[in-house]
Amino acid sequence: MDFAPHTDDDLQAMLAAVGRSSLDDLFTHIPQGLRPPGEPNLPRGRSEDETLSALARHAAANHTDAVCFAGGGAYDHYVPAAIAALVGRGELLTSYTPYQPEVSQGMLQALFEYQTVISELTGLPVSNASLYDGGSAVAEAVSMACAATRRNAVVMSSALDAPTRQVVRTYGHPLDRGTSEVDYGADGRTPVPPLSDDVAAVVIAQPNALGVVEDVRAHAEAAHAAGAQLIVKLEPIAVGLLATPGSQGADLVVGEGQPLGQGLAYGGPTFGFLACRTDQIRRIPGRIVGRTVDRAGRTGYVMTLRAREQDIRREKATSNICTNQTLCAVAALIHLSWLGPQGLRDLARACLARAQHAARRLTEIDGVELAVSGPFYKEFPLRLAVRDPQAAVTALHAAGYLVGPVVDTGPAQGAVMVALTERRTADEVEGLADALARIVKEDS
Amino acid sequence: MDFAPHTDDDLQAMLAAVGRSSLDDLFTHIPQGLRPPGEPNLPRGRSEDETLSALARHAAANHTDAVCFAGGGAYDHYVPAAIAALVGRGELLTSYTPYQPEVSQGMLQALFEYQTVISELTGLPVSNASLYDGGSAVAEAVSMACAATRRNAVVMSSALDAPTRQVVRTYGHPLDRGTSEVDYGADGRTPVPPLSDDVAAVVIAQPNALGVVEDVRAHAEAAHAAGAQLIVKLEPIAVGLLATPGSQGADLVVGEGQPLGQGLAYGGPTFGFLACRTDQIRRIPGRIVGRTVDRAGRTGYVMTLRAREQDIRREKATSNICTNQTLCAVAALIHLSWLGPQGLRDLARACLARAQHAARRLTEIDGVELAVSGPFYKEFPLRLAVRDPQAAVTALHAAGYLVGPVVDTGPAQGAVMVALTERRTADEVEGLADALARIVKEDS
Amino acid sequence: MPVMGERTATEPTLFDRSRPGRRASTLPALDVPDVDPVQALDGVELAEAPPALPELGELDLVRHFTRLSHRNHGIDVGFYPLGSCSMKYNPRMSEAAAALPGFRNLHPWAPDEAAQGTLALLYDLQQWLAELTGMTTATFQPAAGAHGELAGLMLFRAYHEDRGDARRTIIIPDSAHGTNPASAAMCGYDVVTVPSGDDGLVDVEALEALVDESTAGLMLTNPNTVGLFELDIERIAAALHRVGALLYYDGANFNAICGRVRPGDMGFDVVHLNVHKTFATPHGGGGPGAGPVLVSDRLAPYLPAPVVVRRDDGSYAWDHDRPKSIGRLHGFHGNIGILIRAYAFLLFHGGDGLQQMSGKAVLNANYVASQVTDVLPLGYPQHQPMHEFVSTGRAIKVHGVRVTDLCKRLIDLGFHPPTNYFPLIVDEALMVEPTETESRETLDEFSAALRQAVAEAAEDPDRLRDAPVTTPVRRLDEGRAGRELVVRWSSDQA
Amino acid sequence: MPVMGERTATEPTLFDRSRPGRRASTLPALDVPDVDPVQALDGVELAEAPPALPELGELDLVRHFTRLSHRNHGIDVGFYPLGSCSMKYNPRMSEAAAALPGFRNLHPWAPDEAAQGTLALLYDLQQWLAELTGMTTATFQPAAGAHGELAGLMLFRAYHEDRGDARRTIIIPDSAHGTNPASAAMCGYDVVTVPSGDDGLVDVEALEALVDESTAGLMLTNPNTVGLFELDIERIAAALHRVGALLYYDGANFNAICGRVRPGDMGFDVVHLNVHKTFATPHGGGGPGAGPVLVSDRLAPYLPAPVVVRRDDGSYAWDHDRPKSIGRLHGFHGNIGILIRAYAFLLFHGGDGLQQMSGKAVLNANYVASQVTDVLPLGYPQHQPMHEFVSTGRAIKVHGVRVTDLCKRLIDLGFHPPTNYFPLIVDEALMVEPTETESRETLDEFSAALRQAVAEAAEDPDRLRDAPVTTPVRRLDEGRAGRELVVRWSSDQA
Ligand SMILES: Cc1ncc(COP(=O)(O)O)c(C=O)c1O
Ligand SMILES: Cc1ncc(COP(=O)(O)O)c(C=O)c1O
Repeated sequence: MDFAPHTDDDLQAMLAAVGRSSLDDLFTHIPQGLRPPGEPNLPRGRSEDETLSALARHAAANHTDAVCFAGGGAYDHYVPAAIAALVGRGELLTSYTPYQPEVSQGMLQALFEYQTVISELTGLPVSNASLYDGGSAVAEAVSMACAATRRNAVVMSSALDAPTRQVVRTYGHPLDRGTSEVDYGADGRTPVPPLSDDVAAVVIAQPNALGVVEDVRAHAEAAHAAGAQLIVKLEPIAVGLLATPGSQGADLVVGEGQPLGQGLAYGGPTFGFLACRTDQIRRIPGRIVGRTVDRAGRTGYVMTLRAREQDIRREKATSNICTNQTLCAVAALIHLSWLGPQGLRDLARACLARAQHAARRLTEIDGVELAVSGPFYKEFPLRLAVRDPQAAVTALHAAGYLVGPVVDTGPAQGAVMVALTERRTADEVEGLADALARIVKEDS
Repeated sequence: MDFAPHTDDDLQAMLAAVGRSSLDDLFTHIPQGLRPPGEPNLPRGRSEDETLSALARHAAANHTDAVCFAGGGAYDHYVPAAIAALVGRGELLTSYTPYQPEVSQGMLQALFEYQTVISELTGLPVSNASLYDGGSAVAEAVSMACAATRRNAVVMSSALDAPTRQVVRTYGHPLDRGTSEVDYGADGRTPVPPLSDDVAAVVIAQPNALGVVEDVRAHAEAAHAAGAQLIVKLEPIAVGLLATPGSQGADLVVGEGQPLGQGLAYGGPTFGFLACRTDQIRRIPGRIVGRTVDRAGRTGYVMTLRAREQDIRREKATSNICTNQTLCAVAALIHLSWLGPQGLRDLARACLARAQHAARRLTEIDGVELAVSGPFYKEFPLRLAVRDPQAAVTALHAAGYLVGPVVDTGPAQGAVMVALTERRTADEVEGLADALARIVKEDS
Repeated sequence: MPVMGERTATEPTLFDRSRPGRRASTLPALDVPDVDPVQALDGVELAEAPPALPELGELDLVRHFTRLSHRNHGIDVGFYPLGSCSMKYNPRMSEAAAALPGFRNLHPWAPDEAAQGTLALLYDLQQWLAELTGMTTATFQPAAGAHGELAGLMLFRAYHEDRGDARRTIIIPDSAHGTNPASAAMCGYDVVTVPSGDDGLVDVEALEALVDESTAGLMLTNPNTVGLFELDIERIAAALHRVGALLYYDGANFNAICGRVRPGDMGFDVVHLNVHKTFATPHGGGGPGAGPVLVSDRLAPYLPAPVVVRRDDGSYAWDHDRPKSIGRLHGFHGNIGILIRAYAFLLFHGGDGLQQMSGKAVLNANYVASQVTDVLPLGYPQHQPMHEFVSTGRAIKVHGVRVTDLCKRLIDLGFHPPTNYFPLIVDEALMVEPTETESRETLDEFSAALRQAVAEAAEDPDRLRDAPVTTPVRRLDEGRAGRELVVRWSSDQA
Repeated sequence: MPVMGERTATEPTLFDRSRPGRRASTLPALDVPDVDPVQALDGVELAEAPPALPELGELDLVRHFTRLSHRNHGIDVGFYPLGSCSMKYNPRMSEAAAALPGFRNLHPWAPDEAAQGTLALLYDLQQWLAELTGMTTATFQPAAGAHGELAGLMLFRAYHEDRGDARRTIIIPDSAHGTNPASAAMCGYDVVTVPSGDDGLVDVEALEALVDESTAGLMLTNPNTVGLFELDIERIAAALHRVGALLYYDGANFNAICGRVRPGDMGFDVVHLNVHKTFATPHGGGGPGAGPVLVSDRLAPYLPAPVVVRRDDGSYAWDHDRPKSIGRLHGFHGNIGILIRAYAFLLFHGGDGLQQMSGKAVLNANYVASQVTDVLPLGYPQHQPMHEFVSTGRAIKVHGVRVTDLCKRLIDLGFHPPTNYFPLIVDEALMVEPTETESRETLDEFSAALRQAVAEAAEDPDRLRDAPVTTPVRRLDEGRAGRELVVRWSSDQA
């Protein structure tokens, strides 16, 4: 099967126009040894109906019924129905990078609006038009800080989520970037680390991977005192309550966009956001949209500062990013506009109330206690009196409750993360408590 | 909760502009006795998230896993994914009757195209822009025939599906319409009935409710000889193979649109189609779209012959229909355009091959035989050697196979209909055969 | 209109784009023996060629309908103040609800055990609608308001017949919607028209004079089609009930009172609701909607069969055992998918939300009226409008333009025109229904546009006569459409 | 553009439309005790006010994005022959597949047992992509082509480092896409550029002279960015492999050869595929796409961890035990939803369908070339183009217009322009990639428009300079955008 509209007549006429007698004939100039005979060894083509039935069987083989208390950067926030309807509109869905701004004003304006809401969330004036994800966004921010400071070392909090720490290391390795970690303390907060003069950036998360709210201001001051920049990986719902990292002195605020209208989707596609101060704008990776006027003086939008990008600057570009995650960014824009300021605040407050309630309720269980003492708003680590925390997670999943991830390092190592979004009810917490009590008891 | 965008400021300002102090104040001129205090006794409003969760629980309480061999006017044909994406586009979805043609050319042109494909399927030149469903379409056609012949009796084949026969009776009763039935024969075909001179119309189905192909030409000739009209309720996929009823002499061809891209959806929304000869156009119920030109000579489309309709003609209108099933009609247009002529033929042929195979395979079972002998293409009645066929249907459903309905009248009464669309595989037929064999055996 | 280009200013039909042999569809390969139709359908007249459907690839199909959509106005595009139609926001939530596979994949003849989710939903919906209307039982078969009217009048007839009481006439106000008399006629009744008084309400004395033992009933919209609440409704009801006649409530305007005033309390015996109006299900370019009919106990026995019931064991079922039923009005169960959307809407709003809804709908209408009625006076200024108001454009006639022209000018100003020339009792009627989902800014902009168009009627009437000029086509020759009657494409057309 | 109206010719921003206190969102009511943030988050610096997000009702939100969409071109609206991007039909089937709840509702950290459906799909996809590319193992983390390039070059580095072999340079043709050198730089390599010969292919002798023991590898697109197949690819591969260097295949142009020629057979060691190009997943205004990387066995140990594996018991799992892995490139698993669409696309096509796809893609490009290259000569006419061709608009410069102007004129003629000014080695480059999903009629209409625009360049160059005039905005002042740098809305802006 294929989606080509060619009739037999079309094929004959078009082949005649190009002086060929068959489709295969268009490939005969390629060395014969590179043209294996026959078809590739894939299943034979099938109808749309059969294709979708096969996909439906795969989808059904996933188990998504467990009540989701899992966190670790992806949260079961509600995604309003309007998002899919709007980003599914063909004019948006099937467009590409707006190289021709006159026929791309829709996407360009949406991205300008997106940059504005990211600027609001981060407390910094400049946002790009999206990055791949939160992990690579941190890595790109590290590069920016290195370029800005002309230094090549980075200090990461060990309370930055493990995958992101790995991404930073992976990106840094070929560039001989010195990458070290500072351990978080018993309260789950990252102490202000001593900084040598080769350190370009300190990276912390807000709230961090233990759910704990960091003291961004203290880190910013210390970093700046050492001539380094502070990069904050922000969980964006948190600023419904917390001060924006930008207002607290962070130089670069990045984050994983998953909580903003992306759904769980096994973690992708989502997007990464990145914001900086105006003096860093020429170092920003990827697309930026700017406002301007047309020949008739009407407001319009274009991609701007293109001389940073790979297609113009090649090996001197600020990043290699080309295709980004625009449609995800537009979904986030819709989500944030749907929420509005008060909705975002209410959402964050709902997480706070539910998380506090759940923490109280779950730690009533014998053998269950909070693994850190610092302040949290939607996610917290539980220390379980069990031999193998991963086995407890599996047992909870079998009982219908998804929790995790398990903390990989530091004082709370082995603790199990529990996250509460606005969707998790008191009844569901009771159910989790019952299951947890049973599992901990059976293990001890 | 509500979807009103009013802020408190808006409310104050607007109430002030209309000289009221509260929303309630806008209702105080209504007699107090008609204004019960408090709220209506409905569940309290809830969030979109909670609303959709509740709906998802309802949806999950339906059992839709059984393999669908059911027929009776609704068939499990595949609905291509492009349909939902296109009819879901807001400009189409959220428009209404195109009273302002200049801003409704999209829907008007689509309906003009719809009328054309219906004309092609039925073999008659004039189609309206949709009716509620197949049942009411037959009733409307009967009214047209009565008006045309100035007679007031109708003869229906008992091989017209039971619900449609009931709808015709319901519509006819207040108008003292004589309504009688002619029994189909052992072959499942409707014999040409004797017609008295008060008969306005004969109604048959093609293929009929037993799945059997009728001799439309013979019925048309007989009806015309008696001064009556022939109404054919057409299952539209059938004309992938069969001659169109219009080409065989039918005066009015109507049908249930479900097989044309509507999905099962518990039977609604779907639509009814209706086509007639040009000389009947002024008696047609509902909207008709016609082509014309604008002031600049450009082609455009408008609703036409409006003087038939209720908003102009009131009690003299050809029907009371106002809101119809336009979006369903557009879905059918997309489906038929997706199929194309060859696709429609292939689809009908796939039904034929699968139905013939299934009939052969199932009648190999002891105690299972065809209940009629006439030709069929996708649906056929099976006589089961069981005490209670309805109980057998229930048992089959429990075994994972949906069949039916059970024939309500005539020689095949008590037989169970089995339908095969292009989706039913040989394996599924084997599964049905096994279950059926077991159930028949256990019952005897 | 597409984002660019001269070439795309018109959109050819599917048939113009069709090329022999092209095709979008794919079908599963046969895993059973192929069959020769000539043999298998021996004696049957087969088609020589399949119907001449359009032949296009899937991309060109998608483009065609995308481009057609660009030539169409909808609520999602802008304000749509079509009076009597409640063109409010159609929640995407409701679309998502109806698209759930458990609803989409249910066969209409699936046994009740397999349909418990839908049946429970319909049962709840029946209870809620009964509560809102002051009725007790529902039929969900009617696919639209007019279908509900027909059902309701059949119930009148069945009720009277059951009492051996043959009645011939239905009384309908002169302001009524065309479906009312048309439904009465389809139900074999003679229509008697009752005039409206000078204040736009039913002339109660005239009505009382018309009512007698031959009266089967009265059909009434309340608020009525000039947007006014029939303040004498209790007296009207009494007049009819006194002679054994019944009252039918046309629910097209239920948005004005939903959650606040109940037709049953007013004395109505049968009610239809237009869920595509009040409960915000999409109008789909003309449909599908749904027109469930609610009745009081004494009419319940006659409802179309089957009706949804709750069994003692808590399960839900279709009850077919309805000996006095008027029979069926639909080949399946009605527009269930639309009712699912209505259910979602009601669950979301709750009783409190519905009161907000109707309150704000009435506020929005009165607000627009307060901004424009100095230049477009109300047809009946004596009473406060409810969720819509009817102005008369009579005054602009002196400039040689009519309300049609005003409406076409509104299009150029970016607004879908209100309903016009209905109801018939107001000269040059303009019927504005903003609905509750519009913002004050939109109402202000619309009011300003309306005022501008009225001003231009005096200053520059040609501008109105020429309008619209910003649309894909300009005014269309409706006369020619009716004379030449091209109602399908054919290859010999230019 | 909207269907009507002067008023709607521009669309205000969300912020212009915002009104304090308005809101679309609803949240579940709290069923736990409310908490005072100041107490619960004692010592934490809280925001005084939440971020100044836009405040709109849901209807106005829906309208805003609907209207924005009316100001945007996409494949669904019309032809989009953007060279190097494979702007083909995005099947709605694939969208439906990715939207299935079983895929949508899976948490990224769900245990492997809960993700068997997705893992099995990824495993199959790995096998199919390996078969198509002649490789063996995949990573799905790269979110786009450039991300894949970075991953691939990191694999080069890991491979060489593992052998104690420090290499410094990556060779890249002068015709290469900008991401290639940018990725090399991000991977710490020095970029060495190899020139193209007069025929548009890599100058093999120049290449052989550049290759030495410091060469880590070569990045190559084949067909290359002028649309020509690198006929000497085997000799090129031999030259690199001879010195222990590796070959990277940039899969942006895989649509030309998919199912017919395999990078692995040509000698490539690492391959990325742009599934948003070849496998028709939507480009989404710039993304998301996916750039899975396939490698031969000898590079497999270095792949980002985890990789998907099939266990002996038939179950599927993420294998984290990859001691030589370069580490992670993505915070989760990559753009899984895009890969699901690609899977649907491949299952639908099958091996046979993919051959049709690439054959017709090449036919379409050559057909358009046959219609226009007399007026827009090929940059390199010596070889037959594959799925795209690059013409030069050099000739129109004598009329004082450039390819930019030609492109803007094409917009007025109803077509999205081709890629232009890339690749850099062709003067006034115009890079046309029609893809296989376009019909002959569309190609003919486009060819005619291109010829018309070329003719007008001589006859009426101002028409080109003024273009476009049929769009929501005319040419935009890019200089001003760069100088004034307004990159977010603020209330003090006009
Ligand atoms: C007052 C009134 N009554 C009845 C109807 C008929 O309803 P429907 O169009 O749903 O059949 C309408 C529809 O516009 C109406 O406005
Ligand atoms: C030849 C070539 N290589 C690489 C890329 C980069 O791919 P992506 O945009 O998916 O990152 C592109 C994208 O346009 C391309 O055309």
